[in-house]
Amino acid sequence: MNAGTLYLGAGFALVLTGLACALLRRNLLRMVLGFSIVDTGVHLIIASIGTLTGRTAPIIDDPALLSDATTLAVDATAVVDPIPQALVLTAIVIGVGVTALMLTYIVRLHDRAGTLDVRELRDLKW
Amino acid sequence: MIWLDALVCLLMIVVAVTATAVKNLVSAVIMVGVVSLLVSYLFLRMGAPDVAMTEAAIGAALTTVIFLIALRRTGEDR
Amino acid sequence: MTRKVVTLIALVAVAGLFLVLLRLGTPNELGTVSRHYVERGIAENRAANLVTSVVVNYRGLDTLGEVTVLFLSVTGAAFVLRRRERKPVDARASRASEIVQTGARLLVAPIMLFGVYIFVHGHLTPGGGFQGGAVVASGVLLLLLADRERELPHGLMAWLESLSGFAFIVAGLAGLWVAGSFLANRGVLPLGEWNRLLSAGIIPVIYTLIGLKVGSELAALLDVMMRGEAVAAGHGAARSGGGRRGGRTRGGKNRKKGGRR
Amino acid sequence: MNPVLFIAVPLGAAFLLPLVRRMGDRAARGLAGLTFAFVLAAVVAWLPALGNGAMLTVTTGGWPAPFGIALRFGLAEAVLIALSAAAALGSFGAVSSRAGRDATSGGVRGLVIVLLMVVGANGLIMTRDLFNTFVFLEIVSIATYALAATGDESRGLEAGFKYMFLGAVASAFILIGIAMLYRLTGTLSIDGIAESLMVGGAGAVPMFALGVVLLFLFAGFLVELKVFPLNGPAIDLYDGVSPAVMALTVATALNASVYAFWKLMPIFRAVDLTLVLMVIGGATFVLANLFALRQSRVRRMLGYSTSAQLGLIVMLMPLAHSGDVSATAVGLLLVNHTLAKAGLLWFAGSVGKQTLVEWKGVLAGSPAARLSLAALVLAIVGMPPFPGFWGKWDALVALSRGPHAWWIIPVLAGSLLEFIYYFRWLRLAHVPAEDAETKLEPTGSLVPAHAFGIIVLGAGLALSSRLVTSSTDAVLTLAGAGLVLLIAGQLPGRLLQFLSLAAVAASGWMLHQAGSLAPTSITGFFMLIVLFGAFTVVLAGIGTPPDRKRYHGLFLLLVASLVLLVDARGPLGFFAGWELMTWTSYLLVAQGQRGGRPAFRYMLFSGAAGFLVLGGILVALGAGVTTIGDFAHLAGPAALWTAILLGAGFAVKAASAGAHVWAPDAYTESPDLFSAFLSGVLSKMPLFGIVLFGTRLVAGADPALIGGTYGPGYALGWLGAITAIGMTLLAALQEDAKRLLAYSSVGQIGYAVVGFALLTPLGWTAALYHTVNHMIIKLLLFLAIAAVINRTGTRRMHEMGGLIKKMPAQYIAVLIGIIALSGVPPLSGFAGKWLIYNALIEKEWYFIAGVLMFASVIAFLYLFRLINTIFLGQLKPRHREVREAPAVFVVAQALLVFAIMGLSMFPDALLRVTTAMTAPFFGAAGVELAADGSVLVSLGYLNAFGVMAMVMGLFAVFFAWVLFLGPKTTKVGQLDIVMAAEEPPAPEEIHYAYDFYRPYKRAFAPVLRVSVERGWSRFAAVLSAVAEYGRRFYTGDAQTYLLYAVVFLGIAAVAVLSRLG
Repeated sequence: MNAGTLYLGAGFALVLTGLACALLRRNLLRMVLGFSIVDTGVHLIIASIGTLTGRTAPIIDDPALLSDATTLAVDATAVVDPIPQALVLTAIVIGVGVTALMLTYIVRLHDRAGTLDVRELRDLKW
Repeated sequence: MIWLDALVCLLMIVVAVTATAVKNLVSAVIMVGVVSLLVSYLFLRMGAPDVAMTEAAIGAALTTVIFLIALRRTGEDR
Repeated sequence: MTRKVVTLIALVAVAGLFLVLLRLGTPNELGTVSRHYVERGIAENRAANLVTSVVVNYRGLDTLGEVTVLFLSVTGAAFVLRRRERKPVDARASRASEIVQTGARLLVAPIMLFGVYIFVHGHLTPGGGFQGGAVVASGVLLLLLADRERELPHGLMAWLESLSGFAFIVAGLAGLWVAGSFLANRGVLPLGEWNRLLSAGIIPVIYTLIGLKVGSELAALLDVMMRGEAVAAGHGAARSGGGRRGGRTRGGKNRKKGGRR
Repeated sequence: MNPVLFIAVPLGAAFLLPLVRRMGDRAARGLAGLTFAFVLAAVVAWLPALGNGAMLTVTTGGWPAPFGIALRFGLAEAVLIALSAAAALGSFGAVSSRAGRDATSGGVRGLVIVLLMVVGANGLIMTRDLFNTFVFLEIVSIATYALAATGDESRGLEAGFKYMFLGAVASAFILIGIAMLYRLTGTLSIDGIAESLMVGGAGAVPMFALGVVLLFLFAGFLVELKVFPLNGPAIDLYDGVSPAVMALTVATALNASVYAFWKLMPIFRAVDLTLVLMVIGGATFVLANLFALRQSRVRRMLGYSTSAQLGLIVMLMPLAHSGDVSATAVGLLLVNHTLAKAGLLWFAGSVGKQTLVEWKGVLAGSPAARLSLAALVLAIVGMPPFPGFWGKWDALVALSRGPHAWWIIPVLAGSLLEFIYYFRWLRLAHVPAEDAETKLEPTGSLVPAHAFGIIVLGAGLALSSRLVTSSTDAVLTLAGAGLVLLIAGQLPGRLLQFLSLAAVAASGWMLHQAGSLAPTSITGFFMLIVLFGAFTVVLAGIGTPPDRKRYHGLFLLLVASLVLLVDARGPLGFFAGWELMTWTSYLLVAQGQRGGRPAFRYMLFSGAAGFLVLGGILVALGAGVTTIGDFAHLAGPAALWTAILLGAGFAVKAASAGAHVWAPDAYTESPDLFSAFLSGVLSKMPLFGIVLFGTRLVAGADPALIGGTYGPGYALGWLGAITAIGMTLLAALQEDAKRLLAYSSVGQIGYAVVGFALLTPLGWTAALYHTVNHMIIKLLLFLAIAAVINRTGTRRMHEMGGLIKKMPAQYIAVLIGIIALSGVPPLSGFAGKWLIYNALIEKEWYFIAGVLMFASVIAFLYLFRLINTIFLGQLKPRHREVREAPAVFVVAQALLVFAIMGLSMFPDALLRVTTAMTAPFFGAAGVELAADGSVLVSLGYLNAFGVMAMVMGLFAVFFAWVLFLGPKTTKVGQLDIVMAAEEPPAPEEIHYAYDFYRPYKRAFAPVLRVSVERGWSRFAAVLSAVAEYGRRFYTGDAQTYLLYAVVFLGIAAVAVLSRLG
């Protein structure tokens, strides 16, 4: 087992934990908390895709990492994959946006209905 | 080193599961924040310092704060 | 009961799917696209931080979208809360203790400077607009926590928020104008020398704009989420004597937060 | 110009808007409006250049894909962006009116979110990068979540939260899928991924794992597409959120998601998801339409409808991708849905009524709004000429020719269910003003709804160029004149009728020039029927113009559709004309004072008839037919099923017993003039269908199959016979003159059906003769009754009486009409019935012949009442001032009387035509015509002129005897109640003519009427109960919905992965 697979597995475990929380806990805030765990897990999953054991971060601040100083080419076996990192950055920011909006919704729902139980949130159905 | 990582992963999952089960919502929120911090450590280990910073600042800190605000405003923080 | 059983079965099924994916494992080599970024990235953008290169230039449209999502969430949150009555609820304290306030005031400036440092150096070191912006916002959070009656400089924030976002688009259009491609880097500004502050063409400019934008957005988000209550609490605290107890709660919370950081 | 500006410009405007807001609300609104207008104008200006399939790929960041994110801009993208900008402009317009100005709209924040919604949609439409797809998907989703908080807050919040909760988890699934796809292929470019999955083939990528990856992506996207079983929160969203917002989301978020899914099809193709998508889509289409039946809230109903239509699109998508169905057809369905649904939602939002009951009568006072709503409803149910019709037709034809022909059944079933709730809504909105509980007080502008109605109509008309035939000039003249008259409804009715007459005459001339009026061709024969009927009815209308302002235009549109139908050159032309006829006549029926409910029934049965006909046509098309002539080449089961389905459709449309329940009300409650046309001409159209297709099917059929006594026609024969006798019995029991004629009309069509069912040349000759004869007679009778109703103001016969003195011309008309109809010598009906009996006996269908003869006898019962109750007896005091119908009206009737007399004396003239028409298909002539005009059949001969002379002679003798030798008559004033030997005017119960056939009624009515009606209402109740039970699936619990999604993922995994091994 390499490190990447470990992170991947941990991410899946987080997603499952969060999903269980979102499916089973009746409190709206806890449901969103579950989503938050799912989201964190997904970040871990994405990032783990770019993991390559024994390589450094894709920040080329040392000329030693350059394979050719004139063309500024970098040794492709020296650094980890930057793409998943860029994706996770985006995903994290989007995640916090969604979470914030869900929480404002809950705050407002609580103002109006005075409850945080998802089962009482059933005016619209059928 | 991978054993340390494995340990962190295990700890992270235990904290996450506890967060879903714990009675007190404030503790639950904080635990999720801790999970984020642990994930942030893992990012650092993966060679992703950018992501680690972001996860720590936004995933762990900011998200926890807005959760706490929401808890406060719904009176669930007691 | 049936519901729990069904849920568990469904979760087990999802777990099974995850196991299949886990058996795939993670790759051992860079893919074609990331290999290109790694091998040619410095030459093409002169940004030492390849992630920044990807975020701001190669996948710049994603980042623009990401900034948009944040802007949208904040606007949406304000939109959702727009009808919240400002009723004086309980008499929780609006002020933390004197020490916390003074400390906060002292800390805000360095925190914000640190945030600016992070996003200005986004193309060289880890971190960038999002991380720096978050740090800036945490400074604002500190201010809000220390003195909840404090009105943030909304005018300044609005200008910052709007203009930084607009400037991001203008920078993108500059690329379209010069190089025929939206958000293009090459040709808009000189690329400069690798690993210098003034390098990587328009990337640091854009990342700085992102930092300002994200910082003001996140600050606005915190403001939006806290403000209604802050104002309401302000009404209450002036009249009732219940402030101290609330103050303790508040202080306790701060401690917890502090501990986590 | 670079298409990236469609993202950058609105985004820049959105960023600037909070600042511009400081210059005032007006400035902010102006900026937003200008931005939408800019995008719309730029895209529309670009459209022509993209028409030839040109495709533009632009880079971002300065790097080509896969290193940078590429955007693509082609015709599909341009159309979708145009729709999103137009909807934004429309929603902006709808909210800019006074309703939007209140605090709830959220001011500048609302505008910012709308702008960002457009940004997200445009990006989602154009991007060719998988992760970028996710980012833009999040933008449209979050914009939707945020906008959910408009309108009624607690409902909106609830709906928004549920939608957001499921959407957020769906996004997580999508992200997992994207990450894993990147892991498998090393790229994020959609085209790159698809290529690498395809090139790699089975070896390079582990198929099983790939299946799992795609499932996550797939499940996430299906949530966005609002398909069963993941559509719960989406439907709640429609219920809870302001309709103007939902109109915006339909045209932006929803369309963009659909298109994004479409772009991913090449990736999904790596694992065969065709069956899964078809099952989900088909189930969604049927179930969502079924559940919509039970909705009492208009918005929720529209939500189910959206889900249903999306289901249809999802069902067709994999076929479109594999090329089995043209992608254009699916695109048309999407465009049609967008325009119509956005329009309907704006409409619903502006009217502001929540429940169906509250809608009752709201539009009664505003004809323009009614017309607009009707157009939008017709568009969304896929009626021609709207784009949805063309999309559905192309898709269904393609299905019928491919391996998925059985999937036509759910499509047709769902479409019929869709008819029910949409036209019920329309009916309620049409309830006349006096029953209305509320009046239309729009809370928002109806302009956007009207505009989209016009756009969808224009788009449809542009597509209708496929229908060009030699009669196009005439159709265009009629339709153009119809549209003009619809707009110019305020002009005096007499003038409008005069213009209509001119249009009918002009189109007749054009058809003559085009050679479409040759009477011995099927087309020419029925075209003459249409033109003659239209001409007479409009001529009469100059005398007594209908008071409904939209009547005139609609009537011309109906005539146009009939011309189109009769001149159809292929199955498409026939079906398009048929459906056009259906909805134009539906709207005309609804023009009646109490036409709403009858029109609704009319539409349901006509819709069912239409789908049966379509089913028959599709069976034939699936067997390789392309033109109507090709129907002769059908053989085996295809021929049989075509015949059965077409026959069933035509039987329903002809109101055959069992399906007759729509007819009496529709005939009765229509505008009086239109009733004449309905009975005289429209009821002949199913007969036209029988002739048009029947001749071909007979010509191609095995002679042994149709030659014997008891062939496939025998059942149809009994259906016709039962209709004839049943309707005749019921006609006798009516108090309402129009209803009496209605039953009579339906019964008489039964005779014609029997004639056609014989499948012999004589039977067909007779039936065609009867068709023409019945048209003339029913026109005459209905016109006479219309004149009487117009003058007396009542339809109830016992409230009339003694009108012979006041309206002698009408008396003569009715007298001649009933003699001709009853089939006694000497008038024209005799020849028709004589021929039919001959044909029946020749075929040895003795029982049916007996039934028909019995029916003919009973017909006297009601015919006698018409003349007796209305014209004879005592004049009612209130009718003392009644005058004869206007001269023009009488002229029109004189034409008809003249025709009857001509036909009575020279039936051979018409028989020559009908024989010539049918002979080529049977290879034998039905009758022989002697030089002296005698009609020779195998069992005997008829010389009509001789009969006429003989009867006239006898009558002259009898008349002379009465006049000169009979008892002296006493002249008595009509109001002399003693000498008139009548009860004094009294409550209706003791009027001698009231409930005249009470004893018969007691004997027959329960058997005939009630049981059929009860059968249909039981059917409706069962349907309703199924819908009620089924919709409980949507419990309203956010967690349950999430559970459905997870369970769905599991089931889909089993379904897909089990086939991967």
